[in-house]
Amino acid sequence: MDDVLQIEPLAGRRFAATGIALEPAPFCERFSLRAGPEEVAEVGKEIGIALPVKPKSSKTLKKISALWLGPDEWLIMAAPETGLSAKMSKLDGTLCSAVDVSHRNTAIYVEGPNALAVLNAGCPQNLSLTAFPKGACSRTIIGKSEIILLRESPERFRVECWRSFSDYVWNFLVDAGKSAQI
Amino acid sequence: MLLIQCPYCQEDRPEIEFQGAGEAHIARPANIADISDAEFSEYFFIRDNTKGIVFERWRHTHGCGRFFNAVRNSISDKFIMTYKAGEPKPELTEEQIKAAAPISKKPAADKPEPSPSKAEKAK
Amino acid sequence: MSISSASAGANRIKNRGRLNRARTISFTWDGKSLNAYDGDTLASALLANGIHLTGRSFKYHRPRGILSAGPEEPNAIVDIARDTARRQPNVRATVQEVFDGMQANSQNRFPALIFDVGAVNDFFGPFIPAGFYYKTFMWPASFWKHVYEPFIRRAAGLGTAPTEADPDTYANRYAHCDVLVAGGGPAGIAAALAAARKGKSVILCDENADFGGHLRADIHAQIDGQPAMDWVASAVAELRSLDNATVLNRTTAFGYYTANMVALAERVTDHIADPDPELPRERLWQVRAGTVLIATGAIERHLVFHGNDRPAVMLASAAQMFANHFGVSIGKRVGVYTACDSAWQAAFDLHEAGSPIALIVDTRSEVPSQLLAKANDLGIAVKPGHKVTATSGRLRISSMTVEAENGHGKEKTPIDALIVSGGWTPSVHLFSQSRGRLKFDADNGRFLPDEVAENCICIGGCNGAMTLADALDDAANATGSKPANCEETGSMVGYQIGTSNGKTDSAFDKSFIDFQNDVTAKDIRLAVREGMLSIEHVKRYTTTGMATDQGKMSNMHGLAIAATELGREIPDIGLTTFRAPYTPVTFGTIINHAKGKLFDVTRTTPIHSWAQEHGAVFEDVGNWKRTWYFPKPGEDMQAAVNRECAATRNAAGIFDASTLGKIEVVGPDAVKFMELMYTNPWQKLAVGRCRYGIMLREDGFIYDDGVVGRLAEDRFHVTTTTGGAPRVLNHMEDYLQTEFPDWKVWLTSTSEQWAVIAVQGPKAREIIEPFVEDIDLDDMPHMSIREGRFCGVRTRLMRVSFTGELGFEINVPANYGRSVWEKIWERGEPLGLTPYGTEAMHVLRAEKGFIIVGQDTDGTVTPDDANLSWAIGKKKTDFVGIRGLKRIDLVAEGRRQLVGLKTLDPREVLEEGAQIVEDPHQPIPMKMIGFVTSSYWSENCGRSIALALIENGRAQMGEKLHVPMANGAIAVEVCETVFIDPDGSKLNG
Amino acid sequence: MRKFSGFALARETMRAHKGWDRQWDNPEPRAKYEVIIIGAGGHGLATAYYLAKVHGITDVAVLEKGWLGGGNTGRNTTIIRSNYLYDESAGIYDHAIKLWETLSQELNYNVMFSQRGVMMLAHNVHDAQVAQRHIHANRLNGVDNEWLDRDAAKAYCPPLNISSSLRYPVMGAALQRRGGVARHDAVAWGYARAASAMGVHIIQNCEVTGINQDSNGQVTGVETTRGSIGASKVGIVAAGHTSVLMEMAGVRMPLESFPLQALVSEPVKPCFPCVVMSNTVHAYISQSDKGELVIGAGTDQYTSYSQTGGMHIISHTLEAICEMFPMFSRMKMLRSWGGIVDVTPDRSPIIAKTPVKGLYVNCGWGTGGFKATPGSGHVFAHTIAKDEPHKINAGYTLERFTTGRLIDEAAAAAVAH
Repeated sequence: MDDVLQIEPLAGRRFAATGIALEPAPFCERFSLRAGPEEVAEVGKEIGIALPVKPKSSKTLKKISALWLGPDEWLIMAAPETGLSAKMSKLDGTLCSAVDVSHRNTAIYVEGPNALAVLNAGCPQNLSLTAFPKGACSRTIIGKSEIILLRESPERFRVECWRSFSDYVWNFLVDAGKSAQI
Repeated sequence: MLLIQCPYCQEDRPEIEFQGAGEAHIARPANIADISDAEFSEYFFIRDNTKGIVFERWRHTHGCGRFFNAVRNSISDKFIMTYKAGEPKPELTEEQIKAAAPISKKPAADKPEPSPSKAEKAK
Repeated sequence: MSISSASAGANRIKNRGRLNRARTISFTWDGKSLNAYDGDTLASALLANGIHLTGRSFKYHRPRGILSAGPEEPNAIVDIARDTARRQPNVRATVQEVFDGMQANSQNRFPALIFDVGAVNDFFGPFIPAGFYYKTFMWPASFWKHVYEPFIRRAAGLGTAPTEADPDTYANRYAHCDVLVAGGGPAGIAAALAAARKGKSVILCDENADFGGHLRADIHAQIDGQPAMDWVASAVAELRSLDNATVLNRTTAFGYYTANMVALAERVTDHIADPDPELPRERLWQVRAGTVLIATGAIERHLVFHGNDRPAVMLASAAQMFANHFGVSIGKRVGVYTACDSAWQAAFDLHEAGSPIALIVDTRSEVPSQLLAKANDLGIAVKPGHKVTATSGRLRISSMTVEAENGHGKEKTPIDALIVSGGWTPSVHLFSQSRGRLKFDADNGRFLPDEVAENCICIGGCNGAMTLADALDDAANATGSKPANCEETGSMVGYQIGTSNGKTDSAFDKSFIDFQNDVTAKDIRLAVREGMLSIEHVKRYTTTGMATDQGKMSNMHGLAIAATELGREIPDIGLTTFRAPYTPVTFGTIINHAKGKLFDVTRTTPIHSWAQEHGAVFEDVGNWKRTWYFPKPGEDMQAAVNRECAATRNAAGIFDASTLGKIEVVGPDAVKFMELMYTNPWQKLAVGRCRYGIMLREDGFIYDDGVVGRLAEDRFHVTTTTGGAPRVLNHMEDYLQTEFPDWKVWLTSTSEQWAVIAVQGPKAREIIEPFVEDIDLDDMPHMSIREGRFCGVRTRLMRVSFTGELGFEINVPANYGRSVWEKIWERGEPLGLTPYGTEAMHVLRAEKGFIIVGQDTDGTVTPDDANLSWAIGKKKTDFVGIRGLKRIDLVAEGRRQLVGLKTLDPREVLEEGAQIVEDPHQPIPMKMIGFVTSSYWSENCGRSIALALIENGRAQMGEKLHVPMANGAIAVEVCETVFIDPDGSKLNG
Repeated sequence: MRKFSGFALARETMRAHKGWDRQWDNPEPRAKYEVIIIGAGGHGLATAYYLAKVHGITDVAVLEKGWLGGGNTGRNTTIIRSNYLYDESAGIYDHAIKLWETLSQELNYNVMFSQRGVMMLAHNVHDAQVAQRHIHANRLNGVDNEWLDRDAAKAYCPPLNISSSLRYPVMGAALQRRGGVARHDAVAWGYARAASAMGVHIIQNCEVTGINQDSNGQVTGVETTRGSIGASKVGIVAAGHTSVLMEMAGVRMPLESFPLQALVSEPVKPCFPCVVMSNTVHAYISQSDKGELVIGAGTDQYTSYSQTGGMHIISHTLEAICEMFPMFSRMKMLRSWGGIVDVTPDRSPIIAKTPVKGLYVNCGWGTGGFKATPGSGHVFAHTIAKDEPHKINAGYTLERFTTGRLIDEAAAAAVAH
């Protein structure tokens, strides 16, 4: 049944205004990974990426990203061709929890010189480069939705959210994008 | 909007990332099935509700997701410290308590209300 | 210099003012077309056109003019419109900038500003002192609602609320900085520049269009060897050029909140004739600052004397601002009444700008000699140690009566404007909002910042600086820099508060303290006489300081008069509390983005679009949109639901259950954790099997329910109610993290990972069978779960039923949800498959007596009340709620228990929420023994069915009870909760 | 007590209103009273008034740490209604409404009770079910409450946005026509004046610092910033500060104190005829006689005695206001403030005797105490005078948190499925 299509919640949307462009990120595989401090090293070894243990930090290796979300929680993401699922299945015997959340989340790229202003229309965190440098990531809020924010470069952010919130988050970013010019 | 130091994220974060979770250091009785109605009421309903130093729980719901404890002055709303869940109730130093104390709002020392006769005379 | 006859008003002063006169702007005032210059406020434009009368006061409808040149304005409160929808009442004319096409109108007058029938209140003024309404309008009682209150309401209020939806947009910005400087006068600018030069991140804001604060009214001051306003311009330009500085004009710091959060309101387009429609009208800034430098300056006060409110009575500093900044003359024969040095300089400036000063009256008998000398040089008459005791002029002041302090030498001087100064009140509003403590400076009659509660420093006028040099010193001290050099001529020395001159004891006294609310000195005295000993009582009784200007000019006077009357010192009485906002803030700004579709999140499932395309009607459940029913053309809700229910029982129905909460519980202690969180026993649940779980709160009441499947020894697929998903997860995390942190189990929300398609009915298996791979349906009993593939997609297939029919819930990864649904639909439609919504789901489950948490339970229902005792693990020694359940009242006789109800007339459908009684003929209040929780027409039963919670319900099977309605009672019979297939044979299809 | 009337006003006008007396006395505290009431808010003053008026007990002192009426009485949005679900609630709130209806005349003080109707909006099926349950129960309890469909709701409150394109469209509303608003300060002042005239001492700037008991645990009086004051009966009616005061008598309470904020807009001409509440989108609004829109916001999520709260709480309520009434987006917030509300686990008050003999408590009104003021004072006075509850407050005990017999209005409106 290869005609069973995947439909991404924000498929086909685009937005650009002065200093800002929004774009849905392509589908990727995602796992919510939970492990205690004793198991972190072993878990990292199994999936081939040392898990970041510093708050608000992320690590990307061989196209697999690991985002620190909490002291025992990471979001592991990779493009479908990376074979992340296979790597994660190696964790079956390890004392940890790996749950596939590929379809739970979707993501939006927010890019441009006004990216910070657009995000700060609804995100109360300090997103200056000193407080939130490249590679920083955090679960936080935008408007009335929870998001995970990852700074890929000074002017490019990835905004992850749950799929049913994505329409709201997109609309919020568009509204903020229109009004961000000072 | 309060600014709350998350002991797990090791950073001050805005209140809207958090959920308040009530008074801290109220342990669920290990033998809960056997306690009396009065003890259950004490555990589940009765609260210190202190005016002054409060020990309270927060959850960094829209952050690291962790529950943790905080010490705050409930008059000034200033935090003295936060610490991880499971850590013992901290001893506070004089300085810590003083730093979070509210300042008196009154511009001058309290004086009693004059009696009517005195006020009348002053006219 | 002389007054020019420029096109933008006859009262423009030649070669004076900083406005660009190259272009004129056209606007209307009460329908009349007038001209102004770019940069004019409405106030300066009206004055330029010779208009002083701008409004009517709140209570007495007295004619009032422009009193100030800033946000403290109590009188010139007008209505500004761009078009019918973009209309704003209660705008301060002294702040609103004029733009081309602006429609400005006066308020609180009928039929016209110059002739207002409400002014009859002025005549009745003596009858209606402070608080009069508490003393009358009580008889006859019914008159309050129909006569008195409507009358009072009509008379009160200022402008008229908009009547159309606001078409404008608003924006928000959270910002962080090392230093926030609130106020762009000399102190604020100097401090911002010093901090920014040191590399700090700085935000500087000022409420006016132009930076400079009082320097804008000054044409003499020099800073760093250049005219002060040139220094301002270059400093602001430098700040704007720095990456680490943000400079915001037209931006008011209005609220100081906990932990150095300061709220700013930026007016983005209200001054623009033709704004870019994408631009927000206003922007809220929520700034979290390391340090806040409060540089909010000081506000000049008026003086209190009989008739001090006539149009063309104006603050001296305002007149100076109009002359020097706007190039507008306020009169041709100007009186001066002051207690402060600064008004003298204002008088000199006016005099030199072509507004001859008739007389300077100073309350002080000793005035600095250089001021007297300068007056003498200019040929201005002066009267130190005198006071103004009365004025005349109906729509504009025409004279003032002056007498000596001892009452001698009474003399009337004709004037066409009067400038006044009672000294300066430091603007400690923000500081006070930060909960800092104030101290009283008795020498200068003012409150000053004392101890700080937040990390802030007050600098300049709000900190008591009386000269430019003091202000610049403050800025330097606060930033650890060297102060700028300055030369100046002004000082703010001298004050008077509280004294009132004129008919102070007369009922006809018109010595106003609070202009907008028409509070006079005698009102304050009356309040004290009536026992209002606290300043808060005085404020509330007289309403002084409660108008839209929040008493910026009046508070000190009110306080001082009350103190005198009470025989106490001012600091003993204390100030009333300063509350945010500093100036009124538009609701739209505060809510900014959160309107329209951003008012709240709308959550939809992956199958939502299919339902939309098939005519679904949706209902709101929390943030979710759920399909309520699928009407076919011509069908009403009942017809659609009847059809959906029948089809599901007779063939099969398909239902989108994606909104159900799902939590994956994983880890070696998973089963231990499940034992704790749910009442049921879990140890023996085999892998691959499901169980209906009940979750309680610790108090023993039902909190949530759902089907739980065991995927592996250490992995559970837990479902929750739709609305309960977030709180259930939070509840679980709470116990896990804080009570049992050592348990090796983790919780992950998978609510949105899986789209859930329920296929229910006798043909369910036939419909889904061809799609199922790697799962043996023959080996799938009721209440089982399998992992495999469906339509080639990974699935968690559950055989469960909320309808009592043979049923499956097909979980597939959400992005495949719609495609899989369509595949099932394609195959099922010819077999009679019918999509159904939540309403049919409710009916189908009620026919089987299944509860819905939140409908058949309400937070006060125990498992036993809901006939669910069987779901409690009898051998368990602990679960959340185990103790709460045993409390006296929860095990008492007479609790309400869930039962079924049948109306004696099978066609009658009860109303949900209807109450149940034993005797429908008893008097009110009736003894209610329960209520209807669920009630439907059941097409499958061919009659109505209902569920109800009734006292001792289970013991009343077959009893006849009554449901009293407004038009008579309905008789009902208590019955079992299961209406269809009581032995469950259909489940096994 | 000098009688207030239009004639008296006219007479005083002739002499510049010089003849008005103090509305209440400002006495020095005596060494001993029969009853001490702690807290001179509406409930405390009403208690003192009814002690004197109904029970003839005039040897009463009302002690107030600040100025009378300065707590939640002067900080609330003054909504008055009685369309509660449970018999206990309907009992006390409707008792209060009946007293409200004649209060101005009884006190000879115009408290401006305005029965303009309280309309509670329903936005979804669940809301409508809850509203119907209330309406049916109210009818059988003799409390007026009626269902309005969407168009009738609009007709009753013309500014209401009933567009079906709203995020949470209005499905209808429950209307209590006898509900309304009153002038909060006048309630405190009116009771104070009437109580004072009967000999009750109202002692302001007098903070209670201790509660004295004899060796049998019987209350003997209080310690205050103005010295010891004796009494064998002490009633605590101190809203947010109940826990603090009860702690002085060694009683721990099932209470938490939260900041509750409210705000007013600038005054405008009459544009809003009734009171509208929506529990679903969190909007509570009416227009004062002065012309201000009076808007209630929610509580903050943490306990606090600071009388301030976060701006996001205010923003949340204004979002709902602008959604329901989009023309108000251009209105301006003039003033916002905070109060301290003490909340019980079931959100219903405690009006009862305590484990300490001679000590009585009236607390836990949460966000809705103003409406009950006369009824609360009336039954609390009875409880103190007779040392047993009135039948109306018999269920509002402290013990219910042990037995589990809660009066849980909030749970009954539980968020559904």
